[in-house]
Amino acid sequence: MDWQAIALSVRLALATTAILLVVGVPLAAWLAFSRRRWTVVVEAIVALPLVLPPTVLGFYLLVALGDRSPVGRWWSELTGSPLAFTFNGLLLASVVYSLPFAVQPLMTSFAGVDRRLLEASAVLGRTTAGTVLRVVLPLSRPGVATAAVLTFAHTIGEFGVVLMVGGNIPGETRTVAIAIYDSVQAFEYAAAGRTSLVLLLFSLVVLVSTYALQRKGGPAWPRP
Amino acid sequence: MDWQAIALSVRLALATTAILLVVGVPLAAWLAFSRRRWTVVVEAIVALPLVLPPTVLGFYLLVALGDRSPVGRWWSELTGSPLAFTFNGLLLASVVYSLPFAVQPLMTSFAGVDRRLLEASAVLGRTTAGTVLRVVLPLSRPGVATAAVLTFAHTIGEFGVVLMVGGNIPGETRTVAIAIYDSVQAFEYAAAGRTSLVLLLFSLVVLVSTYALQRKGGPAWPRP
Amino acid sequence: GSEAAGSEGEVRVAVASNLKFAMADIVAEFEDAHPGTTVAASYGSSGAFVQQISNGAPFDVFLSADTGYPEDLVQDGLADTGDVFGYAAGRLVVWAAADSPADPSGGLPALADDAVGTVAIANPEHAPYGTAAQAALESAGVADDIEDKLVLGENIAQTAEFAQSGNADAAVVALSLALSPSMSASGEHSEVPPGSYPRLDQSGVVLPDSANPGGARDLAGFLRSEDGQAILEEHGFAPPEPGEEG
Amino acid sequence: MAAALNARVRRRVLDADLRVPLTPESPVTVLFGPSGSGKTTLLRCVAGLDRPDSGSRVEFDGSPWTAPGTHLPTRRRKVGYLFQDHALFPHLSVAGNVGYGLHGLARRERADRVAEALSSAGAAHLRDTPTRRLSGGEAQRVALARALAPRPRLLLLDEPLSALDSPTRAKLRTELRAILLRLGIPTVVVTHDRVEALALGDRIVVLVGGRVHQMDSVEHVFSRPATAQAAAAVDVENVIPGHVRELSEGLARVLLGRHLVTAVGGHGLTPGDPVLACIRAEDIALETGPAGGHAASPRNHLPATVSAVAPDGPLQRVDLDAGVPLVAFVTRHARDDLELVPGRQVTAAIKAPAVHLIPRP
Amino acid sequence: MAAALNARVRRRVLDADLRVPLTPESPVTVLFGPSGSGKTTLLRCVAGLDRPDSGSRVEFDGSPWTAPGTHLPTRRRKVGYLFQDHALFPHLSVAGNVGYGLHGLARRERADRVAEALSSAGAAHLRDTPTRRLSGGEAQRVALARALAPRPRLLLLDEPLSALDSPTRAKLRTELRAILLRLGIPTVVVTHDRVEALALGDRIVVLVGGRVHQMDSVEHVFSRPATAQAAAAVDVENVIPGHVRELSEGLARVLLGRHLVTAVGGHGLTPGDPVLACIRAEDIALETGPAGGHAASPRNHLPATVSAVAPDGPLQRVDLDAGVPLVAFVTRHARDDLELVPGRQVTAAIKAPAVHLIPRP
Ligand SMILES: Nc1ncnc2c1ncn2[C@@H]1O[C@H](COP(=O)(O)OP(=O)(O)OP(=O)(O)O)[C@@H](O)[C@H]1O
Ligand SMILES: Nc1ncnc2c1ncn2[C@@H]1O[C@H](COP(=O)(O)OP(=O)(O)OP(=O)(O)O)[C@@H](O)[C@H]1O
Ligand code: MOO
Ligand SMILES: [Mg+2]
Ligand SMILES: [Mg+2]
Repeated sequence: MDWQAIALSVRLALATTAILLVVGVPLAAWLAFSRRRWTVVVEAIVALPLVLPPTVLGFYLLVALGDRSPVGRWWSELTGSPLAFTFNGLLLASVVYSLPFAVQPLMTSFAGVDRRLLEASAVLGRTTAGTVLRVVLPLSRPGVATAAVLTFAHTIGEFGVVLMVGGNIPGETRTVAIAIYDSVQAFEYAAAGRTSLVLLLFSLVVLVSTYALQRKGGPAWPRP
Repeated sequence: MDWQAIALSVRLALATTAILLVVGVPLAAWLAFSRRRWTVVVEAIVALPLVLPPTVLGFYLLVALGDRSPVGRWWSELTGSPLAFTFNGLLLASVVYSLPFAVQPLMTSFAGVDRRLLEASAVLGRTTAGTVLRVVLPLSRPGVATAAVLTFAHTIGEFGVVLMVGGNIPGETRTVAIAIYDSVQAFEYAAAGRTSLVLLLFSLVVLVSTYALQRKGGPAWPRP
Repeated sequence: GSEAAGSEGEVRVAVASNLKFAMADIVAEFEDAHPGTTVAASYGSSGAFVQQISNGAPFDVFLSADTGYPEDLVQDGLADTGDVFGYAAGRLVVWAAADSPADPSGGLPALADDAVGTVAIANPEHAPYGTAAQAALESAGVADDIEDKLVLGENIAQTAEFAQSGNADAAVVALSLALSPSMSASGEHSEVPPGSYPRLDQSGVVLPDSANPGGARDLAGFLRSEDGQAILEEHGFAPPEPGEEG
Repeated sequence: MAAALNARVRRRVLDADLRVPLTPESPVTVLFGPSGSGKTTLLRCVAGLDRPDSGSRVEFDGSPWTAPGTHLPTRRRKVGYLFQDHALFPHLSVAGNVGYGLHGLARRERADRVAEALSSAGAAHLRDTPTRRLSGGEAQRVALARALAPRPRLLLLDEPLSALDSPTRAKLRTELRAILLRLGIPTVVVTHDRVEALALGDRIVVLVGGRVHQMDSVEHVFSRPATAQAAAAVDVENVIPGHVRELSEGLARVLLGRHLVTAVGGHGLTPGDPVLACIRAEDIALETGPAGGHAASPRNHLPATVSAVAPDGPLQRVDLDAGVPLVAFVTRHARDDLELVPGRQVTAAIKAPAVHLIPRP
Repeated sequence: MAAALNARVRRRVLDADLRVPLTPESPVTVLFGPSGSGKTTLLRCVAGLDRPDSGSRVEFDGSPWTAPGTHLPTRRRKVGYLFQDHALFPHLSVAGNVGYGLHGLARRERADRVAEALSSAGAAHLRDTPTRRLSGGEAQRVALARALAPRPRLLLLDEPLSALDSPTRAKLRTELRAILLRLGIPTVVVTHDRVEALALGDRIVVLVGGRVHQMDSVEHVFSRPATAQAAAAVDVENVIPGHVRELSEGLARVLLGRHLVTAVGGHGLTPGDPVLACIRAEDIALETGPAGGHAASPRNHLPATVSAVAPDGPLQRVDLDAGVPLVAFVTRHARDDLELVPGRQVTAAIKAPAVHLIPRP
């Protein structure tokens, strides 16, 4: 069992989820509450990374992160290490690729918050940001859970982008998804099966706990 | 430009989205409204396909659908054609893989519908199914849009599962994602770029229209 | 040689992706020579094709990137030994982009140079070109020196992309790729001495469930014909091991 | 045994035992009680929206709705429910809301019933207003129409007219009562308004702290509350502690402060018992001259000093000091005629039947 | 120019022009009008929650809140708003709701202010109740506390007591008025209840069909409505069409049916003008004997027949036929003394100042 790869994947998924919640909340709030017409275009653009095959997206990211691109050079000069084939590069790629999975559910949830509560908050002197933090977010717990779950699970399973940007370096960019893939490619079905099972069980535990936590005190169907 | 592949992808994405809405709505409703504790486990299981790398999931699906598996054989005997390496097999695989993208946003949206409206519907003599159809669904338009958008976009871009289950057969299972991937693999960057651009623009149009439609008469931030 | 009547229709070929550049020319000439027959080529990794064929993929011919995969199929009873045919052997090169600090003319040993940061090879665990590259590095005595510089591509094309995009300073890839218009325009290559790694023999197999066995055999025959071999050589392949034919 | 809604419901604060007769000629039961006394909870349990604690039982016209091991789903109870907060479907039109419960009817008939229900609820003009734009009172009327439209077996109305202005309210309550009588739909209606209770109700149930304190005719409950809590709930203005002095011939003489006051009744009391004397403010007449002539029943006359006069709706509220504090309602006419100003000496005349005694623990 | 809230607001049905003085000694303005007349819309525009149409203007104490090119965001207006449907934050505790607007205060002070506001709103006992479990009336009180807690510059209360039982309501309105006077917070309060308007308001604005029909002292508006619509809104029981016959010395003689009735006033009228005579039911006294003696002002005596008697809250409503239909309110006492039953002949006595004339178009 490639425990190193599993640990790396979990680290990547947690970091991606954390970053996407931090980045996703303001973005989703802006999309949900802006009255401007063209926000629908931004909404659509957020979903666009999904449309490209992951390896192709990964290829473009690879080009964007490489030393020949301004971004890659700027990062290299800043930190002394390249972005491609490093954990940071992987993280960046995962964040870009999973963006829609975080932003979409957040936005849906935010938009569903009762307008009157937003008005009540404004009357009581809170700014939009304060209202999002104190009213919108707490009332969007199911949406936050969905965003976190989709991001986490998707990053664990992500393969194409990671492969392209990461270069399969053990301990640095060799995630469990790649490890399993390699096993399958090498016809080591038993090993692949074992690792998959561990991954599935672990994820099941994470997901069940997230949902159970989120459900506490949540709504339930009226007995009809 | 591989128009055949584009058409195939669009067909696949539309069919997957349609099927997932039909299948996802009852499933999401059940998950959102059931009071049983173990529904969280089902919720988590729905998200599990995400955790496996797509090619690996594709591999397992291939084994499950291939002519050595009972399912594959049963289907073959029933319809006279195999499931794997056909459009139908691709569709089935896409449905499984995109399930969480449809079910999660639907569930979040459903759970957010004001309980009192569900009670009002029950008092007025409607069954749970009737209530879901007449009250929950119409009030969950943003969630339905999100589910549709994520499913559609994800299916367009899906690559690993499709490659594995479909086998890259032109006209039958060669989707545009695979076509672009092939171009990149063959270093035909200009062709890949062109096809990607067409795909992105087309998707942008689809997504923007979906959002614009969904937003009509939707909520907006109170001017604070 | 088979009856002309059997060669009508479509031939579905599963083609290892490293053969892609040669395949277009092969298909064109083959179709010219066999009017009424069309070739539908699916590209992918050889390993994935084996898995798909094991599960009933409707291919007529499988052109693998090595000899092992077709033999696996034979062993699993999914193909007949007699239907396996060698058609070419791959050649290994060191490739670097024009602006790379690496100098490909120095061959593998030059990759140990400190100026070279990252070297891409295909994954030796399952990609034949990766295994060959690993062996060649060992023969050159630099395997340990550059172990920390290695990044692994999933297949040989991806390996090339690492170097081509400037993220890896050099890559050990197939000559067939290095000769492609895009790579030859953007960088230099030098061939790794053929003796320093095990032969990269590539064989194909005509599949027993083929819907068009005639066309399939015609294509296999064409690949081994003089015309076919000329095209393969032009694209960087060596001739197959003599006597491989069953 | 006559048809009835029997409910023995325990849930949270609620511990109520109730038997509402189902008679088409007197269909309306008013549920009255302070905020938080469990009125909504009771209605919800009857509708099956809340599941009461075990041991509870709801039975409608002989068939059990809630019983040990039985819970008829809400949708099969065929009740009409007006929610305290309306709960209109925001995505449906007004007509869509009202017609929502009319599945199974032909399209034409449905449209007729929607129109009929809307006009019954004074909401015919709202037919085409977008539901989200309805004002508070408009939404309430649409909600009433929605509850009426399917002609339910039982109507549960939680403050159906509270958001309306008084002319509209007065008009609607008359019309509502006429409709309920015409259709003979048994109805339980929560209201906080005495006028409404009187105008709508055939009987009234007083719920305080989750318990039923009294059930009787509306007038009776307002003038003769059964318990101190019921007296407070129906807002009896004068509740004065005292002691029974004498009992004779259906009359009781009670000491309130320094006055001996005669009351009709007093069954079950013995001299010395502590009691509460309940007197409605409108039952205290003020006089400045000598006591009037043709009194039909024994009258108490208490000398008192006016301490304050203030308008109270159509009436004038007069606060009096008669040893014990008293509140009287008089008309503006009387105020002017008697020249009621603070400090003025008056006589408070209270008929014996207007003094209602409640045993005090 | 004294401090004032000036609002000229046009939006949807609303087309109102309003000037509310901001005087700490008489802080409360009641907004009165039928359901759908635009009361909520007006409050929302003042709070900045709705943006009125161009040409509108809201100015508070000299500073423009809404004006061409200006729109002070709601959160900077520092108003307190009680929403008609409460809009409590379901995820916060009762204390969290009430303290929500108290950012910037120290923790201790915040807790004190929350406690104070809760007790002002009669909700101190609800401090630890989960917000989702509050009953309708409980939620209303918490919403009131939330609006009060930050001591806003201006309070806008949309039916703050409508969901309460009458004892609680009576208690709260006295306390609320005391608090508003003590803190001197200018307040606009929507109510449908006449008693509440009287008890709370220093002045009243009558809004009908989106337009301001009258603004005056509460008593004045209820007895002397300016327009026919205002009369309907304040539910004047008797509005009788007639014609002016004579005018002399501040008195008008008006023909109502076959009766000549004397009214005080009549400025701006000339003989022959069609008018509406408004008479509050409680201003019609019923007599059976000869006319009383010490009348302070001219009195009209109309012979009439009782057609119906029914309880109406603390009063008895007596329907009369005096050629024109009349409604009178009398006490139970008077009903008994006069033996009022249908068919009985009585005299309706109406003082001249109680007859209020409105020109009829
Ligand atoms: N889930 C709950 N758990 C505990 N107490 C509850 C719960 N739900 C409601 N209550 C309490 O039960 C009491 C009765 O509530 P209910 O809504 O029945 O009152 P009500 O008589 O309808 O009052 P109102 O006239 O204010 O609407 C309230 O004090 C309320 O706080
Ligand atoms: N967006 C809108 N477009 C058109 N009309 C509207 C809109 N919103 C509200 N209205 C109408 O404006 C009128 C005034 O509504 P408002 O809520 O101000 O009434 P209100 O005086 O508060 O009534 P209530 O006492 O019933 O609460 C109503 O008839 C309502 O239907
Ligand atoms: O064509 Mo390969 O087997 O992926 O290097
Ligand atoms: Mg209630
Ligand atoms: Mg309103």
